[in-house]
Amino acid sequence: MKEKPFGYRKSHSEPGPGDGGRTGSWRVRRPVIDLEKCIPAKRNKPACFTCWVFCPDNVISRTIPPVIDYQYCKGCEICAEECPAHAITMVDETIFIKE
Amino acid sequence: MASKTTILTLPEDELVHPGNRACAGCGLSIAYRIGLKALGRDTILVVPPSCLTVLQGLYPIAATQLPCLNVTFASTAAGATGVLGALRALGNTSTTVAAWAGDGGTSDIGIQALSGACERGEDFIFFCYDNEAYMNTGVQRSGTTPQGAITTTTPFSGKRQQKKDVPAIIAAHGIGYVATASASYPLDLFDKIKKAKTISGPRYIHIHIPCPAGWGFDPRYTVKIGRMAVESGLFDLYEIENGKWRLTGASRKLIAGKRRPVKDYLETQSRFKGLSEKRIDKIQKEVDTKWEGYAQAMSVKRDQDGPEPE
Amino acid sequence: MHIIESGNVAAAHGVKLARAQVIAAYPITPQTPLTEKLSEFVEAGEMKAQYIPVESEHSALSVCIAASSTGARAFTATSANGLLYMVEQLHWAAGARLPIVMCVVNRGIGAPWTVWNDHQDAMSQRDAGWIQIYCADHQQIIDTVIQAYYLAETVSIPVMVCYDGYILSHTYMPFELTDPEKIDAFLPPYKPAYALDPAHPANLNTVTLPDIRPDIRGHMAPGYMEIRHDLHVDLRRAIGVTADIDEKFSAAFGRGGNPFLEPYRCDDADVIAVCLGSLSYQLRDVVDALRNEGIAVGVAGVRLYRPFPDQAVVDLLAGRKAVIVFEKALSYGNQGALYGDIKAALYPCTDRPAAHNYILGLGGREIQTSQLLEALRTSCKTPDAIGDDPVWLGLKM
Amino acid sequence: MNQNVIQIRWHGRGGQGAITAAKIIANTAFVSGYTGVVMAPTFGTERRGAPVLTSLKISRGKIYDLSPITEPDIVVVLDHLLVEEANVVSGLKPGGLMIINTPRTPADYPFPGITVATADVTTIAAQVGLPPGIVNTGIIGAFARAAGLLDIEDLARAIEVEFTGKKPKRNAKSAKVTYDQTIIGGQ
Repeated sequence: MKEKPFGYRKSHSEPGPGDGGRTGSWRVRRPVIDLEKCIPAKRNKPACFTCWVFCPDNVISRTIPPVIDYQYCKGCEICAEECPAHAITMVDETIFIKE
Repeated sequence: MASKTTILTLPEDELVHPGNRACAGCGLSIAYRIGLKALGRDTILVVPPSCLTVLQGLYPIAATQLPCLNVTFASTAAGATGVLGALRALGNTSTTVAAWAGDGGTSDIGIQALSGACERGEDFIFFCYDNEAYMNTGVQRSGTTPQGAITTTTPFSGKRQQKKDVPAIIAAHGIGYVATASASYPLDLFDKIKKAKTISGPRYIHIHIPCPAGWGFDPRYTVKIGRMAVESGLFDLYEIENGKWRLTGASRKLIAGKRRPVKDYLETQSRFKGLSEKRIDKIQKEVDTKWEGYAQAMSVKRDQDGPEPE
Repeated sequence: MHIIESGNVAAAHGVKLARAQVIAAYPITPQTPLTEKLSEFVEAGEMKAQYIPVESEHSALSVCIAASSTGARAFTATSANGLLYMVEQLHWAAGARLPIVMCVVNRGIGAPWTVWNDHQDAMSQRDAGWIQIYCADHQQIIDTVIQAYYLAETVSIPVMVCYDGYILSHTYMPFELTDPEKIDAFLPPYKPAYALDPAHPANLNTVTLPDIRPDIRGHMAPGYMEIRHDLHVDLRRAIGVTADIDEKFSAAFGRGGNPFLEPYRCDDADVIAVCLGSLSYQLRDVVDALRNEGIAVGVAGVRLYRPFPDQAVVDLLAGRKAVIVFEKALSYGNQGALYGDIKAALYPCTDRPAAHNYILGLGGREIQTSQLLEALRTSCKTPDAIGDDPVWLGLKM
Repeated sequence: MNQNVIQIRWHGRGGQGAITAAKIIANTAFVSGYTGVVMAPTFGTERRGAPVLTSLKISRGKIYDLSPITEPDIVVVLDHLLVEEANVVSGLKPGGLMIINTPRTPADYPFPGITVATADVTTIAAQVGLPPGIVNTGIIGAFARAAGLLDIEDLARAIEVEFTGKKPKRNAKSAKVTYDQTIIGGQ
């Protein structure tokens, strides 16, 4: 067998999502955006995006309307708390179990 | 100063991957995500053990899209020095070198290396993310734990000593830029980092980081509580540029405006539940005295310089 | 060209010839003249390197670790308590597989304070995962520093070049200063497999789990234990690499030829004295004197101590009547570490020699040649009466 | 132990330049065919004015024993006050040589079985225009004359090289004049 190069295996990590797994499963309640109230959605132009700025986990897109990545959203609720239009409500995950 | 960044001008490029191991509602995650946007992709990070080590991921997956050297607890600033030394030796003068340490890693075990690097004038940005205790190891008191805070090593009546003033210690090295910031004011943080990037030599940015698990509050209030720390005048946003100190942003507005009672802030967190009314009064008085000093300094300055543009 | 200079200056010339790019050091006696000389080379423009006057030894090695991780050839030097202050970083540098070279100017460890020579400092770090090479004179110091970079960068393991404080570090002796062009032809530039690079981001030395785990492409990545196993396997393989590099060096410069143990009058010896560092040269005079008395004795200085060249030890020592191990360090509460290593290497041999251990020269206690003569003569004449407990040589009260 | 090694012990004071003198002799010895040269200053801290030792061993072959000199063949004393202060005669081999910077003569140093050579290096150095107290170059002249191992012209040239920028000519002259004025006593 050919010998391996010296030190070819080191603890060098490569960037990628989901090191902590699908962290969406940590959630108890799910943030749901009411597009009637959401400022960029309502105005149909770039505005507000407070939820995007404050999301610790980078799971809300800066799009119109903003989209939440439920695969990774941990359900911290900061977006709901900070939304100036009160457009985000937290909905019990049990409701979505069937999905 | 360059025009202020708004949410709409904040870069969209995300350098932190979702699905990392940070707690839900982590204040560090907000500051880190915004911080990396400001630093940009031509950056090498140096990180000692802390919650950030966990956030950045376990081998072989990294949550951060920047090259990062994990180093031992006491060696952060020396690690940044070594990266810089090598970059200079290899002819690279453009890459930003940023160290990002916790409060223990900065104010306690890391301060010797940091002081040495500041004295030598190393060309890096050192971030201290201050969540006011050793959170990663389970909330033990650190040099920057504020007085009265219950931690697992100040379990009953809270820390007796005051919070170590690390930015003042670093500023005493006479470096070009020292600033404080808060996870709750991401645009202010972003602009300070941008400014720091235009300056050479050691730059130090101390970021106040609310921690739901360590401080005892619901994760949804992370941003609110960080804001209250500023609005009550407990944690102040300022920068010291070439020795000139000035309050910035929300803290600057407090000179003319009204500060929230510290009690509002302290009551939101279970770590302060051991505080008697008397101790809260004492803390309030200390904050009042500090701000009287600020007001005096500002009025003297105004007399000398005329009003400063906001 | 020969020059007469101190051992520290010989080391500094080695570092200069090896074209180290980042140097970080903190002053400690008796290492200081080495780093002073390097700072002089750098400031005078004779050496193109970054000299970083750090605030502690811990930071000195931290700087080297980071510089090496960023792709630069790094150097530091220390002694005694300075080395111990680095201990965390020593293990880190080995685990991170960084080809740093460090001179350890051997000195006793406090308490009580001593600034004089023994080997307790480096010996206490024999399990850190570094390669350790000991030198017996100035020529070996300068030549070893240069070869150490070749070795370190070939096997991705840091190398300690150890030499006796004061006895070598501050003593002036002639040594050959090889032309830089010839060294450049011998030692290729440092080209790491990976260096920190924004264009190719990687996160180095993150928390690594007890178990193996898939990477982002779904391929299994090693756990902590595999990575550490590699370090051990590569250290064992480094024995062969050390010999290869010595052969290349000998061919190019005509010096070397004994990369593991340096024997003197051992061919027909019944008894062989073994030790580390310059003491082996002092023992040559003792061996000559005993040979004149008709005693068949030789001496071998151990050059490569970690990884331990056990096959070379067996080849040299098995079948002799006795091996006498002189040590300037010990594993307190047990015996000399080198003594234990040699006995362990010889254990499988049916014709293993009797063994005897002398502890001497701690904290710079003068080692008189007459003392060595007497001790070695006694051990040669009555090898069977030799006990296993270390005998302290030169205790005065 | 090795009979072919000439062992020279230097007694001076911290700051007096005994190490430099020994170094010049070491270099000259090496180029004169002594391939074994070992020069070891006192191990430890050296404070200005305090008595210090330097060992110099020279040999036609490689020197393996780096231990301090206990039985010198030659003792060189840069300050005559050290003769009593530092027990300079300690271990000096029978028939050995002691070279002293002193205004006195060998007869004043009646060490049994020892050849004593003297030179008033301090005065000579002042006469050739060196600042007060520079005796380490002059003593080299006394060494050359008394020991007879090395050529004074080679040593003078080595002094000029070592003292480049620091009165090289006068230092070399100090050695040469001292060479001429050294008095060698009987045993």
